[in-house]
Amino acid sequence: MAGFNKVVGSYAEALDGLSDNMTVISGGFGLCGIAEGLIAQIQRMGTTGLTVVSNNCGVDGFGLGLLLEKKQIKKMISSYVGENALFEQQLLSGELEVELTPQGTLAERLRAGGAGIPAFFTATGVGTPVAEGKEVREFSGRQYLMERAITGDFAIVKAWKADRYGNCIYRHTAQNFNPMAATAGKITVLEVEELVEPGELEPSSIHTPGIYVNRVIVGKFEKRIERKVLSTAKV
Amino acid sequence: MAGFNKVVGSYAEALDGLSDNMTVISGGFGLCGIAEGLIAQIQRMGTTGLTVVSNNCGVDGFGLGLLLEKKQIKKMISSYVGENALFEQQLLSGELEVELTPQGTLAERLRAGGAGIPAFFTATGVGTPVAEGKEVREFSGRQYLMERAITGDFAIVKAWKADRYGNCIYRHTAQNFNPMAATAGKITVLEVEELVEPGELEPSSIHTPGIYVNRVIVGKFEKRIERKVLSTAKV
Amino acid sequence: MALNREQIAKRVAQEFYDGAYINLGIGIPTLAANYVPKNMEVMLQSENGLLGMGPYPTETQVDADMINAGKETVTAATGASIFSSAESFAMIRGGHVDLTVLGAFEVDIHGNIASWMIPGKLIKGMGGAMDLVAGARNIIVTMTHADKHGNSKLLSDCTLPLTGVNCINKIITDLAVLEVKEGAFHLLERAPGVSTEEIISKTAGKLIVTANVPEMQV
Amino acid sequence: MALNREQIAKRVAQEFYDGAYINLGIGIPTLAANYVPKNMEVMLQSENGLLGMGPYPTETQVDADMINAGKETVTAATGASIFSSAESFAMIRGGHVDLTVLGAFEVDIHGNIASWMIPGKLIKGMGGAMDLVAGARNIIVTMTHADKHGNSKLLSDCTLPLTGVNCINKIITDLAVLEVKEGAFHLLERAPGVSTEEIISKTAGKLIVTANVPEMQV
Repeated sequence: MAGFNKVVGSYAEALDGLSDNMTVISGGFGLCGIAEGLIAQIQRMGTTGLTVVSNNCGVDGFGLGLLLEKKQIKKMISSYVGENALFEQQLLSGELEVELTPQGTLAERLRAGGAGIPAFFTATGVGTPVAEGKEVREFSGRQYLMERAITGDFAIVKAWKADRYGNCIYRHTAQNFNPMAATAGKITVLEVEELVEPGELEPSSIHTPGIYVNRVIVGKFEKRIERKVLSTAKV
Repeated sequence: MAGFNKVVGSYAEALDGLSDNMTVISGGFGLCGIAEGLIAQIQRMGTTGLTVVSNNCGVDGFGLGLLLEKKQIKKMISSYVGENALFEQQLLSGELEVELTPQGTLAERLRAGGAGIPAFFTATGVGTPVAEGKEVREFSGRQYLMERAITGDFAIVKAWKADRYGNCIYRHTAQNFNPMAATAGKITVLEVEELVEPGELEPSSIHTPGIYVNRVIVGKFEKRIERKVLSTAKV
Repeated sequence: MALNREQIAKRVAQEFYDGAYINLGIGIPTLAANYVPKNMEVMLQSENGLLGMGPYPTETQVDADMINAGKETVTAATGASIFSSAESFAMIRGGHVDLTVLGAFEVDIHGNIASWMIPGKLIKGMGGAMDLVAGARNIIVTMTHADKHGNSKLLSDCTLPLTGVNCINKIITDLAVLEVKEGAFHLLERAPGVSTEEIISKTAGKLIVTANVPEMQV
Repeated sequence: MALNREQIAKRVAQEFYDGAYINLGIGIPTLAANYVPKNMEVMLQSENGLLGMGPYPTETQVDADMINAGKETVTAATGASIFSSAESFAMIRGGHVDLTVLGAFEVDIHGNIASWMIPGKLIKGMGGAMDLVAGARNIIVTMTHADKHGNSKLLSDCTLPLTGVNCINKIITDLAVLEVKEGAFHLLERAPGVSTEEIISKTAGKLIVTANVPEMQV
């Protein structure tokens, strides 16, 4: 009955098979809902030439910024990368390539990747630099771009609670890109706050069914806050 | 503060504006998770020439079968219509038109309709009668069909619990097509078992956010079972 | 002798493996769920939105809101998840289901399958079959080797409208287990007591037979 | 006199209506949330996956897992729902958000908007702005009428790379409220004490001015 016990005991096991020049999809929005321990493990492994698909690229010294420090990232596919001085530096020096994708298009490209849809049409980006090189097509009198699906060799996903089947739920807005990332990795690794017994999660409330998940590791999270704003700061 | 109180007091109000030749999207799989009272109201209204988008067309005398009885349906867009003698009769006599769509393609066409995606590609149906008249296109060496989104003038959706904002959850496998139907109707009407106070539903467990919902009515449900099979029937 | 339904189902279950996500079609495929070997855990996907289908319910467990893709009352196993039809077919289309077993009218040497429509008869619809054959990683067809008139259902080219093209990997019939590859059926096993000659005579499409074809263990 | 930030935000809030689902960009648009009229209920959508954004948290309410699209800590209002980024943009792209208010570098008479990229400066990315302008039913831009050098930001044709084409309906600046239609800006209101002449002089694109343009009520 070991087939569905996806829990691994070490970060090394969790990312076993990750090698240079692979594509890694990372859940998270800014520093919210990121697989902190898995990112740190990639840094320890020193894997280079990575294409990283993530809405953002962390900040200097935290999150995916850690991988920039060691120049492990060759290319980022993101919607917003403005929080990181090291990013800017590597981009300007030509060490780093970036493919900017509108946030909703990025989310949908990942969903499509997981759902076996190779391409779809969206009005987002028509008439903008994002449209360059893409097929434009009219439906019902409006123009749309054809956008392609994204899949990755690995997906690193941060969840709140998971069972050994890999069924999981996300906490509050730490959900963000994680459910799509989970579906789009050839190997999907879940780093979770808490492991629960099968049956504890209500079947209809599970965000990501275990079928998408290959490995589960219980992590420890710092959960750094990017912009702490209090109700007293503004009326 | 009336803007978000979507609860209506009568079925007449719930379907106000529905008229002949409109397109109605219905949630449900077989007789499971169907908006029984809203279907009955359409029968009472006698609206004709309807295009109905639903995975199935009910059974004789129940569910969408009620609308067949009064010859209110001009066209069905479905994946499986084999449970209904009246359906067969009207189809053979030419009174009823049917567009058969693979089940997964139907679900995705509705999701696309709600999500502002006019068309997408899928491998489902390549080389089959479903491909007739559709664009075939190769991505990474495999052929795919281009399928178009579906939207409707009305969507009739069956939920378990909802609040006055229209936030709702579905019960067990009565979820099925309901979440996609809810997103794809110009006017989406929710028929629910139970109205709860805002805040009672856990925000991260809500299946359909209220933004998709225009009207909510509390219904009474017979919940007829199509095939009751017991554990004692087979080992 | 030709296998009966239970024996075919038993042979189908031998294709299961620990940790597999499996979608079983109506009929013999569903029956195979009864023969999952002990000490093996598989998870059954039902395309109406249930991953982790359990046994049929007892009278007190019956719930109109808990059905399978065959519209039969079912239960959810421990560790089940329940979701929308769009999510269910995202799973299927995206290649996340390890194995699909389904019935067919005809299969041919190109791996094509016809299973949903007989011209002249009423068209009931394809349901989820086209999505399943287009999406699952591994697809097994189970059916009788010949129809009731003795006509082979393993053809050079399907004659009925197709459900999917170039998608069937393996066929388990009442007479044999066959692999489909490189434009031919390859005989892997024969039913106990069934001769290679009988299988050859009942297979219309090109059939590759090596010496000493083993008998199925059922 | 030209409006200050708070006054612009107040004028923006006059576009809100009871029962509206609204996405507010960073800066002045977000500030407008403070001026929702009493007896009116609106629901704020934050594109990272929150519908029903509440006020900023108190020190004890702060939660790293509860942020808005500006990555600021927030709370969830009663009746909120939380979902994935794909669901959030399905909502936006599908036209379910009633109103989007966002800032811009330039807007032109064709309703085009440039708001994300200044060539020669570092490109930070468009985030969700392109999806928002392509998807929302009604889009209002709020910005200063001219840049700090006095150059008009309301042009015949945007000079910067675009965020979206033919999508802006209304512009609320520190000097005026304008509608964009039929290839021109139409002056609807002017800031208290600001002359029509000043607005004309600071609007580079074609501007239609009717007699007796009313003053804003802020």
